[in-house]
Amino acid sequence: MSIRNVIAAVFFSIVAIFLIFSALMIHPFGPDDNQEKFEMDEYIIQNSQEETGADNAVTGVVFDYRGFDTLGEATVLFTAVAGVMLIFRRLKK
Amino acid sequence: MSGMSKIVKTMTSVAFPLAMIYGLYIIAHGHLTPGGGFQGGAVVASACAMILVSFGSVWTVRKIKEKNLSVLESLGAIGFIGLGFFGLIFGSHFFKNILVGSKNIPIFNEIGQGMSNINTAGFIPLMNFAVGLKVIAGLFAIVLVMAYATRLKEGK
Amino acid sequence: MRLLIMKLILGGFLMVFETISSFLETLSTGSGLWNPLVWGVIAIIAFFIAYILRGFGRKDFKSEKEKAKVFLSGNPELKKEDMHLKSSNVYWGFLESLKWVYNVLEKMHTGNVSDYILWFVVIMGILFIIIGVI
Amino acid sequence: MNISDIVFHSPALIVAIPLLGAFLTPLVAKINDKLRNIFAILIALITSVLVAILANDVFSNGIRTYVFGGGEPLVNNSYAIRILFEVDGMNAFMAIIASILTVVAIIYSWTFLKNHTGQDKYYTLILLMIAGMFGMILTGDMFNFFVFLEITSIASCALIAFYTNKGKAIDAGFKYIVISSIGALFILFAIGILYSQYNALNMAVLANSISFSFLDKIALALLISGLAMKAGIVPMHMWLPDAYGRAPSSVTLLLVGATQASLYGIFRITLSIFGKAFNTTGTVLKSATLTGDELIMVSSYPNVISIGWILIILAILTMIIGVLMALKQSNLKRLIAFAALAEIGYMLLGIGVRFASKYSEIVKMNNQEYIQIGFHGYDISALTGSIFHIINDALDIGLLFLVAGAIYIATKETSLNKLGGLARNMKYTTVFFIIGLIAVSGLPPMNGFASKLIIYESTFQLNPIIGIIAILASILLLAVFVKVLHSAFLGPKIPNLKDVKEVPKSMLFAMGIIACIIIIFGLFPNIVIDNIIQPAVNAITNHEAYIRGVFNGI
Amino acid sequence: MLFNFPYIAVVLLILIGLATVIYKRNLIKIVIGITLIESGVNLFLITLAYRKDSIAPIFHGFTASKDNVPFMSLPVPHALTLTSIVIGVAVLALMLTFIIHLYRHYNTLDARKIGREEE
Repeated sequence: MSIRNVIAAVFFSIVAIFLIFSALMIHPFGPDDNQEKFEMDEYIIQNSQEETGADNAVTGVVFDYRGFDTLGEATVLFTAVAGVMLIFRRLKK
Repeated sequence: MSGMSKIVKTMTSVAFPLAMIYGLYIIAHGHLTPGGGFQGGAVVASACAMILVSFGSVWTVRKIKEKNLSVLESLGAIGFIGLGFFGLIFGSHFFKNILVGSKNIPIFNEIGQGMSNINTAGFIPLMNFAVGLKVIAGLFAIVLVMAYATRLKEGK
Repeated sequence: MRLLIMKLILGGFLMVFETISSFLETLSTGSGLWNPLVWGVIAIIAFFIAYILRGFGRKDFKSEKEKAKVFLSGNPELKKEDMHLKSSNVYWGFLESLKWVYNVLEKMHTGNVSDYILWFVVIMGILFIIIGVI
Repeated sequence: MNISDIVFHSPALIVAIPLLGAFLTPLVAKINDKLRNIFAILIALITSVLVAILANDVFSNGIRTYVFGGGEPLVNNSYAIRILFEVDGMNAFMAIIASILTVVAIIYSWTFLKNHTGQDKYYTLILLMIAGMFGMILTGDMFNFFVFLEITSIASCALIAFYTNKGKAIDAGFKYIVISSIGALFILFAIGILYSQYNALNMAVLANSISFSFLDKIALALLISGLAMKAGIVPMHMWLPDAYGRAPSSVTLLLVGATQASLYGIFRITLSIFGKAFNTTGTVLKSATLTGDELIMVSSYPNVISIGWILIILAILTMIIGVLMALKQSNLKRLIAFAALAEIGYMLLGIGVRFASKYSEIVKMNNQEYIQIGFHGYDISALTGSIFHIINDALDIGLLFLVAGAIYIATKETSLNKLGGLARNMKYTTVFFIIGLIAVSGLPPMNGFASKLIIYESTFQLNPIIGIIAILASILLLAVFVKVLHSAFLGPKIPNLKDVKEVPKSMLFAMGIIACIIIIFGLFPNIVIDNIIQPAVNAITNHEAYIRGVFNGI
Repeated sequence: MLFNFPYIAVVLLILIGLATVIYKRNLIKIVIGITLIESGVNLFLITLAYRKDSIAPIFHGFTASKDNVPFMSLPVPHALTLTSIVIGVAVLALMLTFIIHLYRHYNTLDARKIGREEE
């Protein structure tokens, strides 16, 4: 049991206590709509079929409302492929 | 790694088209059913990975180079961002879904009536195809490069 | 009458001072000001003065004489390549006197990913206490 | 497509054009290598021109928002369903820094990476990293910020390990990806907490509806710690010397920009999203019957002064440890990396002084007790110095890293013990290094002095000891680089470095750009502060304006 | 209070991953810890989407008017989870690539023995 593990245990327990408290403070799992107000998601559920024409509201969000996030996501995959190919490249010409 | 036994290869070659068709179905119906470009692309890429495992990385690399895969992937990405620029040039904003509701373009323009047609939702099926192409090429390129780099050399 | 003259002189001084200060107000830092151009002018003047003082030196100084030779307390003079001071020997005394600090720092920098994440957890806990409780 | 359309679309194009260039690079590289390099430089120049247009418009006309997918920014003027880019003075200022670093890095890497393989992927990743930096800087959406943070970190960790034949480079890349992914995951956890409370992801909407519950404070702590680790603040700095020291110099130049984008995240989150607590001033009636808003304003704010002091302590640790470690190094790029760490401390010191200078006292006006919340006079000057030092640090440290790369190209040596007498063969490089030395150690008349002077004075007014420590760290920085100047450039010629050539023209050109900007900033700091820094300070300290940029009629 | 057990599961996943990263020296185990943290965060996001007795946010056929829209769970957290899953895949691929190269260079996966050589 070195000094490092003692410090790790102390601060890890502090972080654990705070995170569990915060988990207990989030609104209860599965709230009714009279309990919590979800304006943004309600708007999307109401209007996504008319505005995007997609029956799948998640696809409507992914490709229309938050399409730029999807572009970034595709870019992340592209970046990972380029990085893997850069690292596994041949060093001789 | 020079491939597995003949039984495995035969079963792979039987199961590969089914997995491929399933993934393409998920990509094509991304805006109607659960799924989309990423999920279907992952299915097809796992089918390609099955080919890779059973036939061996050396054989697969001889069949298809990873350079071509990266070109394919960049084509998919260009298609995806190109649709965004399409919305910027012909529409008003970047990523504007200008095909929805515009009756003058024959395909991909109806709203969701007619009980969930394949050609609804404007840009979304096209974006699904682009992303699907990109994910297939990207994931298969990653798996292929890793497998080829960690292959067992002769004499080891 | 004399008072009026004094007022005029004072006002003139104030005007001159205000114009100078308004020119100097290049970068006002809340409690002071800084003008690089004025600084440059002063630096050039200082160099010029140093050059003039250099002119007062003795003209009849011959550097070939014995007193211009290097004297290393009788030892022979080193070659030029050997006289270059290696970088790890610069500030040797400073590093030697602060050895205890550097031992702590070297102990801190274990090139180990887990320790990096441990420091992150430590800071996160401290910030939880500072922000969440206090 | 006339100029007004370009100005209107520029926030999207600044991110989209480097992405398009990155996607096109594998196809262009199939044709010709020289064409590929020209293509990358062209993309960087177009992006910089767009940044200049956007910055000019923002500095003159105020906040500009761009909605991806069209439509109004907000639905029913209460919630945002689409991704917004909201560009105010601070965003434009950071974008200017990023564009300068971009152009210089790509011009520099033309001959820096000659006869290396894998240059196609290198240029692709450089363009992706640039796009990620611009996205982090310009975005107005929390989740979008996270996505671009991940793009930047993945691209940069792949580029850090460019020299794959060296084991330590791979090790540095692995450490960087572990650090950045864990930091980004905790940032995403905080974003989820905020979403669970307010059902919003837009920064301005969050800033409008933030209510400082316990969960908000937890989210604030998570965001600050994650971004501080990405920004390399002591004691979470240990990835930084590895990453900066092992990467190619052109990549290190962009890593400085990525680090400062994370630092910008700290600025934006504390001063804009949680801005109600961090820069609200005013007087509140102190009585038992407080309305809800005033009650929040008085009672449930996080303790800004203690946060400011913890930031000040971290900044002092950063400065001192960075300088002391830099004094010991014998590897040139590691030494400059620790010096960059010390420079980061100065920026953090400014914002910490601003937080710590907040006070709340009880005043009696016409026989009623009021609680007065305000800042002491020197907070704005501290923030000005801190924000001015961001661009100065980017330029100075960038120039020094480019000089280190030039030395490596000329001599294939990284250890200072094997160097010496380079000034006889590499005259221009020596001149650039001396300019960088004067600038980074805060000597007049270069730009480092102007910003450090403001930081010294504001810090001295808060607490004289902190100001003295800052000045001492700056003096030690001068000692560090004088050591480098002595052991690398001065002295007699080393026998095995007899036939060292000056580096090629393009690298000298890239270094010359930064040197000219440093001298101009040093000679005319007032013009820079009045035209670039002051709008950024006014934008970052005014969270109501940031909210009003999206909401109309509030 | 009792209905918060999914969030407690999320926090426990994150803490287990963090403990794995802190206390383990094997690079593969560090990567496993990072993926555990990531699974916890994804579970958190997808937990936020659920509302009591709500269906998946997919329309079966066309809904003529806004009043007969079924009671659906929130679509935005689904989208965020999808994005974060793909990002996690990319990060994982890159980390495994680094580990393969490190094992080639040093013939070990112990974090204490990697990158210690003098150049």
